Amino acid sequence: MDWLPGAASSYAAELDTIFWVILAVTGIVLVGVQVTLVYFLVKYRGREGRRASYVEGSTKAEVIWTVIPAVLIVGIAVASQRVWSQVKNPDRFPADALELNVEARQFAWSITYPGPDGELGTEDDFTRYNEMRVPVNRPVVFNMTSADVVHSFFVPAFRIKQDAVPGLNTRAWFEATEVGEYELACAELCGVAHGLMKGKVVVLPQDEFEGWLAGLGE
Amino acid sequence: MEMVEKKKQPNYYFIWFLLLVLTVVEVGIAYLSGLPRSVLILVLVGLAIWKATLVAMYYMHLRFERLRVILLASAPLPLAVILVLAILLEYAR
Amino acid sequence: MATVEAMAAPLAHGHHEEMSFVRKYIFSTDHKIIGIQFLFASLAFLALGGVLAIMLRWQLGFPGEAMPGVGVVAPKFYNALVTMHGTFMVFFAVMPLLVGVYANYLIPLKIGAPDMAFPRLNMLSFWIFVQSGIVMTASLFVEGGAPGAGWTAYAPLSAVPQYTGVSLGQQLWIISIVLFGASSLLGSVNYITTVINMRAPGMTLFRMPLSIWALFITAIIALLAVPILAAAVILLFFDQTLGTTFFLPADGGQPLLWQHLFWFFGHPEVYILILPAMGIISDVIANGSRKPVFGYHSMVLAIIAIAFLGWITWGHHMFQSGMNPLLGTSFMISTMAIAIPSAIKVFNWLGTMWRGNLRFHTPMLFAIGFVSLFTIGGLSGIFMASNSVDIFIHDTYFIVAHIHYVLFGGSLMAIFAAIYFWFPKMFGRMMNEAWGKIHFALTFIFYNLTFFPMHILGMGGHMRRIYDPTQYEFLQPYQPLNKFITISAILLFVAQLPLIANFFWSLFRGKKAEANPWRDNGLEWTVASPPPHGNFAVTPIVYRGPYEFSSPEVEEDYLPQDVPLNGEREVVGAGVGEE
Amino acid sequence: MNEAITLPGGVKAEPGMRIYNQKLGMWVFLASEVMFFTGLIGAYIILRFGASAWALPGVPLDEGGTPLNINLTAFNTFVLICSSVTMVKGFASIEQGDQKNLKRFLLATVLLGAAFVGIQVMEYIELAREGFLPHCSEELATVVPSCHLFGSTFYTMTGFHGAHVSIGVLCMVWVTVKAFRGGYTKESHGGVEVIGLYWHFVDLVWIILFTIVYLI
Repeated sequence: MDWLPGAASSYAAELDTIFWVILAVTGIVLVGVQVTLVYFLVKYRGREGRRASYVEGSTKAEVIWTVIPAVLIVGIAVASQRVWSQVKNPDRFPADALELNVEARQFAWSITYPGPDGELGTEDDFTRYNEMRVPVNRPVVFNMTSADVVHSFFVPAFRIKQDAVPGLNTRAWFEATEVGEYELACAELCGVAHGLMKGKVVVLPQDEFEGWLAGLGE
Repeated sequence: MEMVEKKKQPNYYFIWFLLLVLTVVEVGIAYLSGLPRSVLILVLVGLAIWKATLVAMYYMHLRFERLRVILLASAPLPLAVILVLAILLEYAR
Repeated sequence: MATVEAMAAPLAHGHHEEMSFVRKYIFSTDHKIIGIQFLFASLAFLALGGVLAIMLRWQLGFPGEAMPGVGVVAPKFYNALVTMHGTFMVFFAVMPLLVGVYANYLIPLKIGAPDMAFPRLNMLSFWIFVQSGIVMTASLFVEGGAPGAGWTAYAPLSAVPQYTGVSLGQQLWIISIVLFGASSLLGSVNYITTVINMRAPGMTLFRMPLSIWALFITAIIALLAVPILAAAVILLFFDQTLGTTFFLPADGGQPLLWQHLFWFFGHPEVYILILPAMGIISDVIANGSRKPVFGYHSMVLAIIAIAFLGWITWGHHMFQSGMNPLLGTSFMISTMAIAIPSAIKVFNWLGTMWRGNLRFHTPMLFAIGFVSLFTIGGLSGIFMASNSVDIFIHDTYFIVAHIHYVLFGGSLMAIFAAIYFWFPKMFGRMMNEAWGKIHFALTFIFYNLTFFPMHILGMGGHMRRIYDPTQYEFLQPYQPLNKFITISAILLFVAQLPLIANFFWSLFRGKKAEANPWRDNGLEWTVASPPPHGNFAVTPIVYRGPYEFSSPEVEEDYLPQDVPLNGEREVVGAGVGEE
Repeated sequence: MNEAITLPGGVKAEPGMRIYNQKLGMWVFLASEVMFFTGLIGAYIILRFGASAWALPGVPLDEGGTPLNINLTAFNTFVLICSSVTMVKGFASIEQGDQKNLKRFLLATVLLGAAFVGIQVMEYIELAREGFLPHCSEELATVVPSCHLFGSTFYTMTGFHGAHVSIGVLCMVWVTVKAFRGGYTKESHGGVEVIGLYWHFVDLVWIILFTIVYLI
C-alpha cells in the first residue's frame, strides 16, 4: 500500500513533491519539538531543594524562532504557488485541450462529449453518466456546474479536486498519463447518498479514444 | 465626570439642518439621470458616509470622546470592508 | 495571605441576606455560579457529542453492521450524526467550555473585580444558551430527522428541504444558532466591558494573566464574528421558509455567498476555540514549571496577531470552490503567516519549561499533552495552507485529523487541564490526583490511536463525511485501519469515565482544598475556595505580573500578585473602574 | 472619581476606559451590531453586483424603474433625522439639569420614532398591494429586473432595521416614563445617554440603507 495513491496525471508528481517537502520540513520540526519536550521533562523534572531559574525570556531566542518559521513558510508558499496557478488558473490552462462539460447532480455525474466534430454545443454532442472517458497524454479541460447542490469532482489518482457549484461555471483540467480506470468521487457533502456518488474515469489510448468519440460513444 | 465639563455643546440644530440639506441633495442627485452610474454611486455613497459621520461625531459625541473610544467604535469597519471587497473580487474576474 | 487592608476601600457589596436556593443556584447573577452552570451544561453536551461520534465511527468501522443497542446506521441518519456531532462539539461543548465557563469564572477573579460588569445580562446569557441547546437537541428528534447538511450547512443543500429531506430539523438548527449568537453576544459584551473597566488597581493590561488576555481577545473576536453568522443563518432561514433565493442560483442568488459569510465567521471561530486554550495552558505551564512564562509580551502579541490574521484567512476553506485563483494565492499567504505566531507560542512554552522545576500534577500533564498534540495539529495545518497540496487533501480525512488535533488535542486537553486546575477553587475540594493521571494517560494514548491514523487515511484520499468507504475500491485496503480507529475511538470514549467518576466523587468526597493548593500567583488564589459572593473582602492591589515564580526576591518559589514587598507601600488611593 | 494611582516601579494603575460600564457596554454592543448589518448589507451588495440588472430610481417602472416610493421614504428619513435631534437635545437638556425639556424632547423622540415605524408599515402594505414581496408577484417580476432578489434583500434589510427602531421605541418609552417620574438628574442620566447612543446608531444605519437601497 502506497502512502499516496498512484499518481496518474501530469501535475500529480509535482504536487506530491510539495507534499513530501512539507512533510519533511514539518516532520523535522515535529521531531525536534517532541524530543526537546521529552528531554526537558526528564532533565528539569521537579526535585526537592532545586529551584527553577528565574528567566523571563530572551529576545534573541525569540527572534530566532520567529525568523526561522517565517523563512520556511515563505519557501513553502512559493513552491505551492507554482502548482496552484498551473492547476487552477484558467488563463494558464493548456491550449490544445479536449473540452468536456460536466454536470453534477444528486447523485450522479453527467459528462457531455463534443462528438466527432470536436466542438461542444453542436448537434453531435452526446452525454454519458458516471463514466468519463479521456485520451491518455492529452489535456482535458472540463466546464463544471451543478444542477442542485455543491458537489466536488475528485479523482485521487489525478490529484484533482474542483467543486461544482450550481449557477457557476467552474473550470478544471488534468492530463492523464497512464491508461487505465480510476475512481471518481464526490468530495463535498451533497445529501443522503453523498458517499455513493461515485463514477470512474477511463483513460484510453489516444486512437482508441478518437474512435470511440467518432462512433458517438458506441 | 470630567468629560462632561470638557465637552463643548455643538450646535445640534445646525447638524440637523446639514443632514436635511444633504438628504435633499441626495434625493435630487438620484433623480438626475445625467450622471454616469459610477459617478452617481460614488457621490451618493460619499454623501451617505458624510451624513453617517456627522451623526457619529456629533450626536453620538465621538468627537468629544477619548481616542480609545473612537478606536473601539471604528474597530469593526475594516472588517466590514475586507469582507465585502474580498467577495467582490470574486466577481471582478 | 497578606492583604493591604488599610489601603483598599471595602467593596460596596451588601448581598449578605440569605438567598433562596433558586436565586442562589438557578437564577443566580454570581459569575462563579454562572460559570459552574455553564460547566455542567456544556459537559453534558460534550458527552452527547461524544455519543454521536461513536455512532458515526461505528458505521465507518463496521459499515452496514448493526450497532449494539442502536441498529444499522442509515445513510440519512449518518449525515445527521456528522452534522450534529460537529455542531454540538463546536457550539455547545468546546466554545462554552472555554468561553462560557472560564471567561465567566476567571475574569472577575483574576482581575480583582467583585463580579461581571452586567451580572443580570450574564445570567440571561446562560439561560439563552440553555434554550439554544434545548432547541438544538430537539432538532434530533423532530419529524423529518435531524439536519444533515454538515455543521457548515453549505447552501443550497441546507437551503432547500428537498435536497436533504429535512425541513423542520434544519430550521430548528438555524433558530438554535441565532439564540446561541444572542447568548454569545451578551457574554462578549460583558467580558470586554469587565476586562476594560473593572481591573483592580495595579492590574495593568500587561500584568494580566495570559488566560485573561486570551479570553479578552476571544471575546472581541466572538463579538465581531458571531453576528455575521447570525445574519447568514437568518438569510438561510428565509431561503428555507419564505421562498427567497439568497443562496440559490435560481433568480440570481449566490451559493458561494453562503460559504464566504460562513467562513468569515467560521475562521475567527476556530481561534475562539483555540486562543483561550492557549492562554489557560500558559498559566498552567508557568505554574507547573515554577518559572515565569517565557517571553510574556511576545505571547500577548502572538495572541493579538493570531486574532487579527484570523480575519483575513477565511478563503482557505474555499480553495476548491471555484474562487478567483488570485484570491487563492493571497489567502494562502495570510494563512501561512498564522504559522509564525503559533510557532512562537509553542517555542515559548518549551522555553518556559527549560531550566524549570517541573511539577507533574494532573493539570500540568494535560498542558504538556496540549503542547505535544497542538504541535502536530499546527504543523498539519501547513499542508492545508499550501493551496496546491490542499487540492488533494481538501475534504479528506487529513482535514479531519487536523481539526481533531487542534480541537481535541488542543482545546479539549486545555479544558481538561482547566477542569483539574480550577476544580478546587470552584468547589472547594481537590480532585483525585491518581485517577487524574490515569485519565490523562488513557486519553493521551487512545487519542493518538484514534486520530493519528486519520492522517494516513487522508493521504490515501479517503473522503470525509462518506457513508461507506468500502464502496470505493481504492479505499478498501484502508478498511482495517478504519476498524482500528473505531475501536480506539470507543476506548477513548470509555477513557473519559475516570474523569466523570473523579469529578462527581471529588465534588462530595474530595479532600478539602486550601485557598492556594497549587501555590499560584493569581488573585483568585488569594481568596477562600470557593470564593465568597463578591469575591474579595477588600479590593486587592496588584504589584506585579502573574508569573513571578522562583523570584530571587522571596524565599518561596511563588510570589502572589497582591503581596507587597518591602518598599512597595507608597500606594495612594484605591478603587477603580466604576467611576 | 478616582485619582490616578502610581504604584512602585512608576507603573500607573490603568483606570479603564474612563467611561461608565453601561456606556462602554453599549459601544461594544454597537460594534457587534455593525457586524450584523455588515452581514446583511454585504450580502445585498454582493447579490446586486452579481445580478444582471437592477431596478433604478428616476426611471419609470415599466422601463426598469424601482417600485419603491422614494418621496415617501425621503420624508420618513426626515422624520428619523428629526427624532435624532430631539434625542440629542433631550440629552443636552438633562446635562444642564433641565428636566422639563428632557421630558418634552423624549416625548417628541418617541412620537417621531413611532411615526417612522408607522410610515414604514404603510409603505410595506402599499408595496405588498403592488405585488412587491420577498417573492414578487409574477406580474411585477416581468417588469422589475431581479425582482425576487430585490424584494428579499429589501425586506430583510429594512425589516431588521425596522425591528431595531421598534425595540428602540419600546426602550425609549421606558426611559421617557422614568424621565416623567423624575428619574434623571443633572448628576445621573446615564440611561438617557446610553439609549441615545443606540438611537443614533439606528439612525446612522438608516442613512446608509436609504442611500444604497432606495437611491442607488
